Amino acid sequence: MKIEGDFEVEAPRGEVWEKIRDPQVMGASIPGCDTVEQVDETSYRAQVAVKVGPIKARFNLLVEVLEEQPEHTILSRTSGEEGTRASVVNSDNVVRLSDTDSGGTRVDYVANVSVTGRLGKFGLGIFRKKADQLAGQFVVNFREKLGVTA
Amino acid sequence: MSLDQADPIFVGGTVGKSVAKPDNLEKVQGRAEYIADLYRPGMLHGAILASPHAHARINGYDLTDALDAPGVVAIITGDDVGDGRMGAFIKDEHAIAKGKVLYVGEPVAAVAARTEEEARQACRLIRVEYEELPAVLSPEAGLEPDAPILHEKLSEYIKVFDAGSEGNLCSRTELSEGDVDAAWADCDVIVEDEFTTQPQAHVSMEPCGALAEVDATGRVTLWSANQSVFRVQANVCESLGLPMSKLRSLTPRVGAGFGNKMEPHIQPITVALAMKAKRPVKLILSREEDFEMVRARHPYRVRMKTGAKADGTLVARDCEVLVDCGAFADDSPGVLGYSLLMCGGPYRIPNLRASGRLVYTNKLRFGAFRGFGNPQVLFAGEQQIDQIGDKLGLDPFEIRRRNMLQEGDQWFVGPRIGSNGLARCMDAVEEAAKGPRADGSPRNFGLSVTAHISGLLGTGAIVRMLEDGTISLNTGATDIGQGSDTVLAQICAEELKLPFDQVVVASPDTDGSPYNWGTTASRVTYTTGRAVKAAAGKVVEQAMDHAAEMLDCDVEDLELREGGRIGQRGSNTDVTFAEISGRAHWAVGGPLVGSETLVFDEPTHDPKRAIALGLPFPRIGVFSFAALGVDIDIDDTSGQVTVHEAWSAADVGRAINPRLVDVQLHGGFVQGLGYALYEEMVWDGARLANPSLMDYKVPTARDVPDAIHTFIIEDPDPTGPFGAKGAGEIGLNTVPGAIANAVAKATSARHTDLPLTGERVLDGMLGPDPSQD
Amino acid sequence: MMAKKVLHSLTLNGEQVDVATPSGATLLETLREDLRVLSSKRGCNQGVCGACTLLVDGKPVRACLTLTARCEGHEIQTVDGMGEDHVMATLQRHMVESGGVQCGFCTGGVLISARELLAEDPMPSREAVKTALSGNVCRCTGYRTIVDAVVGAAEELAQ
Amino acid sequence: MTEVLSPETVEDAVALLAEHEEAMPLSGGATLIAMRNASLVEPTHLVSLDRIAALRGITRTEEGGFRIGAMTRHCETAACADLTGSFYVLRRAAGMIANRVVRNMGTMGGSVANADPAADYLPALACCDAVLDIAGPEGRRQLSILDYVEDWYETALEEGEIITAITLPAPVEASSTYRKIARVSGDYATASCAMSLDADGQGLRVAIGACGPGPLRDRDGEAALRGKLDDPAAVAEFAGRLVALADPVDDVRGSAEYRLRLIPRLVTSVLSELTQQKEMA
Repeated sequence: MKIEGDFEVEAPRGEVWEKIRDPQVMGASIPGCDTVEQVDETSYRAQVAVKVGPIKARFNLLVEVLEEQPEHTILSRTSGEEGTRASVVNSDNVVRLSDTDSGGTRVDYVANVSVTGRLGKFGLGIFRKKADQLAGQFVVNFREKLGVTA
Repeated sequence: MSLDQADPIFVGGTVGKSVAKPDNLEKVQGRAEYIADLYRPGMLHGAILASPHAHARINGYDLTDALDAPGVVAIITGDDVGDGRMGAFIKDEHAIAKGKVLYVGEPVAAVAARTEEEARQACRLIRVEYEELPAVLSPEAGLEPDAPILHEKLSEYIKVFDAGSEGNLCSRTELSEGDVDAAWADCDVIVEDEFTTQPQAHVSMEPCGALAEVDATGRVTLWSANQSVFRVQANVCESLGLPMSKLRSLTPRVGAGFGNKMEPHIQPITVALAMKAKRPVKLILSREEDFEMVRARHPYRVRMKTGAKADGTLVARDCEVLVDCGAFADDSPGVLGYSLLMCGGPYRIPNLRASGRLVYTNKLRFGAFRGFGNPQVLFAGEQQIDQIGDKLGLDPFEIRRRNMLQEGDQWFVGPRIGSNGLARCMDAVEEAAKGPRADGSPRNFGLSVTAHISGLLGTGAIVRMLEDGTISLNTGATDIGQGSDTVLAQICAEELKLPFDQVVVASPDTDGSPYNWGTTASRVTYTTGRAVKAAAGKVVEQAMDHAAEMLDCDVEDLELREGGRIGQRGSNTDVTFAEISGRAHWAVGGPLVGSETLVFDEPTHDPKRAIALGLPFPRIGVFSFAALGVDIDIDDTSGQVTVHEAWSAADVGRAINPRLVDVQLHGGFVQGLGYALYEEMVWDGARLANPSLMDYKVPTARDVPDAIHTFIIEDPDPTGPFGAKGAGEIGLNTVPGAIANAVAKATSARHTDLPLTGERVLDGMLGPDPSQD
Repeated sequence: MMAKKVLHSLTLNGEQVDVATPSGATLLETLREDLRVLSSKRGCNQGVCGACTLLVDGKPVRACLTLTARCEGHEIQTVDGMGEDHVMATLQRHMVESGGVQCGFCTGGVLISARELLAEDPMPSREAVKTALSGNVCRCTGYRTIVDAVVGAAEELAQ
Repeated sequence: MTEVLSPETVEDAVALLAEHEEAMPLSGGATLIAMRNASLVEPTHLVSLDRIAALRGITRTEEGGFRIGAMTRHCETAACADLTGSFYVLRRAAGMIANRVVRNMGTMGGSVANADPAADYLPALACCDAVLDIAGPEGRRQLSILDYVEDWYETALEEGEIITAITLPAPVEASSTYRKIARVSGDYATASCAMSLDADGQGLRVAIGACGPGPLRDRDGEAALRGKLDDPAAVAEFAGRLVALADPVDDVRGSAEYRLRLIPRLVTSVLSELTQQKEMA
């Protein structure tokens, strides 16, 4: 499942880059994320709770930065599983930053997400909608961390 | 009156009568035992841990927590199975993932525990260390020069034919007759298109399952839902490295197959679990697992070009297919080869070329499914015949009649055609479908015709006359519900001139039954029926010898009479089978046993007329023929197609049991209807997105028209038992092509992609851009 | 430790049955694993296929979606225990004779749905039969012979 | 393992839900038990609502509308001959849910609580201007069906609350129906349309199902359309407003584009069906 989108923030690229590379900021922006633990320079662990109607899941995720071009591009991989509850999630992510005409930053993101196991049998469409919804929530939270709104 | 006191249903019964299947009784009473209904003393329940990855190396397992879980007795992984590999054409498959996983859903470990719930819970505690690898998710991607390779040791695998395997290319087949490239110049009309077909799930109502038990000597008894106890035996023994004599394979009642249960599913895993647990283990798949880890119909990409003269005479066809194999070869090389053999349809096409490639991908294995590659190519071919007819102003019947194969013609690359009732099939459909609907409105009519083989490989029959003169018939053929036990008993009874109910059919048992390749390829009535008829004939001969001695006359003067008697011609004196059998058992000669084995051995390929490379079936079978007409409605709002009326005619040589043939035609039509209109397995990346009956829909009673008319055409095959040919698959083949032709007529839009969903048909009617509505 | 079991008192095919079954078990699990009543089949465990259909207080329900704990005080009937029911016996005979039985895995559920239909509507149209059976998936017959059997049984019973 | 609790009053049910953290209310079971069988939900306790008499039955309200107990089975709704005119849409929707056997099990309260965007009741209830009666730890409250669905599978129902009844307001003089596009009989909707046409032929209420998180209803659009039902351009404009409200998914039942394409076609076709019915009558 491919999730893609973009958003703009009224903050310079350097600052946005710094926040995107800061696990604590990312953790606080990801909806449902309650703990973040830096593993090393390029990876961190996070626990994320997801709820779709009556279905609740809690994933232990490992986020690894595979490649980066400072202030421009990050390639990362998110992998994890749902404790002993039989779902596995993997995601290959690309985030690109660029300047906007008004001096802000445009963020483009693409994630190729796969969920298998018990939650992997759930309908395709709702996953996508849920992912879009979470992405929207992330943008709101992230902007807040940057101290900008809208 | 309760059922037990009902009028006897099995009165008499010979060839051509619609005898009710004896197993119907226990089925309507809820007493039939399927694999899930078997219990053994001390039996454990199994569950499977499936791979979450499409392609990954397995670097290790941690079973500590799972082994400590409540009720767990044994766990197996790839470490518990040797290097053995199984496969019908290419031996590429371990009993359970070993070293690598090749698709999401592939069994990685299995647990035996006291209850199914405990086994399932314990599976969640197994830790597998994976190293993910890039995945191949389409045949096109698999053929890229830098594609990840699924089977690194492909060149070392045992192959039963010249497969041409290389890289991710599992097999390739090339067939040709005449000079296709030169022939286009002779054509006045040429049509060319690319067609795609979707993966379809079998959805046998019974999910796959198995029960294995090991005796004190280490010998295994294995019950399973299957279409061949012998293929089960071979696959388990190959994959686990067991001598075949160490495994007895049996079958309870089977809740249908359609190809899904022909080759292995979880039998090897169940046996390995039982051997490790030293207790009987039963493993029954959930519906979701049955979707994800068994097999399905192949998606095809078909590039087809057909040319004809101005009078409609077909001149040339070129057909190239690209087939998604999934992770293991299974029956796929056979499906590819067969679809190419059939891609010309039942027509005279002097210049015909067919080539195809089968490519490994990181999806579940695709394999045998009713039709076996024929529906995919027919969807393309039958539309092109209509397109040519349209261009030349020839109606669908006319263009087909001008080109159909005639008596004495050979099929593409050379097989003999024993009998050909195609013309009569078309006549029946045309006659019944002519004119407008009852309300005077015009029909949206579509036609498709087809041929299908019945034959292939080894089979046998043992007919034993019991002391009282009744008969025990043992063939090893699994009745999967379609009624082959009934048909074979009818053939046996007919040959012995006995009432149907005096023949009992033994359940398949590798210990006691003669070899039978399987209930597949529309073959049991034809192939096993031949063996049964011959074996019964031998019992008659033996009985005649006894009777001659008992009546003190020459065998030539004797006749077999109805009801198990042999008498002297022109005289009332006779002896009964009971008298003969008693004599044989206790006094002279020994018990009467007739046996026959045979393998279909007429060559497929005639090297004088065709070039063939990588032909997986060197000896294939005899040909049945069929025609299907449909009259459809299209909902203006949604574009959804419904069938208003249908006419299905099939030449089955001789209908041993007309009602059972009729049900095959109805059942095949409805399964084909789902395939044509909405059934589709959808992948989201590497994950099957609709592995449940909530999301994957098959036709219900309300989706099927009442007016499906069937016509059984009998053009006896000279080699078939009483002239019979197969009927199991042919009723499905034609459905997508006939409906596509009707849609084209109703909407003026040709569709090259299956299924013909409301969405596609509406797009065809309105154009793909909604803003233009 | 075995899963916690709860004792339930059920009425099954007219007989009182006491059964210990895991708490939260479905009727399908209780019947099959604890009582070895096997005529209800597990075809999907999602309530879609209809192979587990049985009667509770004369109404067809999915055994796989019914909790055993909710069945106390209700009358459960399964196809294996209904041979004495004249309507069921007639339906069974027509299914045998019409060719409505192929693999048989769906057959018990089909008969249960048909039995209730004839209780509601003794002379159903073919359309009504199809509607009543639309929750019983059959992959073998194409439905035609099943509808024939139900209509045939209704006609015989009406005489 | 799930423990099954069977309270006999709404208050006890609410208390039990509050007491056990992983408890879930169980109505008919047609969806929830299927989800549990698939391990999608793993409640420690199921609070069964089937012994609560107050949740059963369809009764007339003083205003001339109906109170439908949350535990009313789909088959009861489908067979309720009193649901006529503008409420016929509800009967019709009930009769199209899944199949006869599942209709014997599933309940209106359970279906509404589950809030599946492709299920049949929500658009039908939206077309009826239904109100939900809700009980929870904070007491009882009422909520318009139009304010109920907040996002995909997310509703205004708070943790620990249950739906006790669905109330239909006083009926209006109208004829109504429900049309569903689905792959096969009994499938969830690819798209659906609940519509009621006033007896005077002037006003229309329309709710579209399966094209967004909840049913699509545009009351301003309906007001603007009033009296212009025989003007195809006005109807098309109204349908366009519904399309603009839609946020359909791409799934195995159809693409988002297909669903968008179906909305105006459903509106036109169902309107013409109701208009013809009126002319025949």
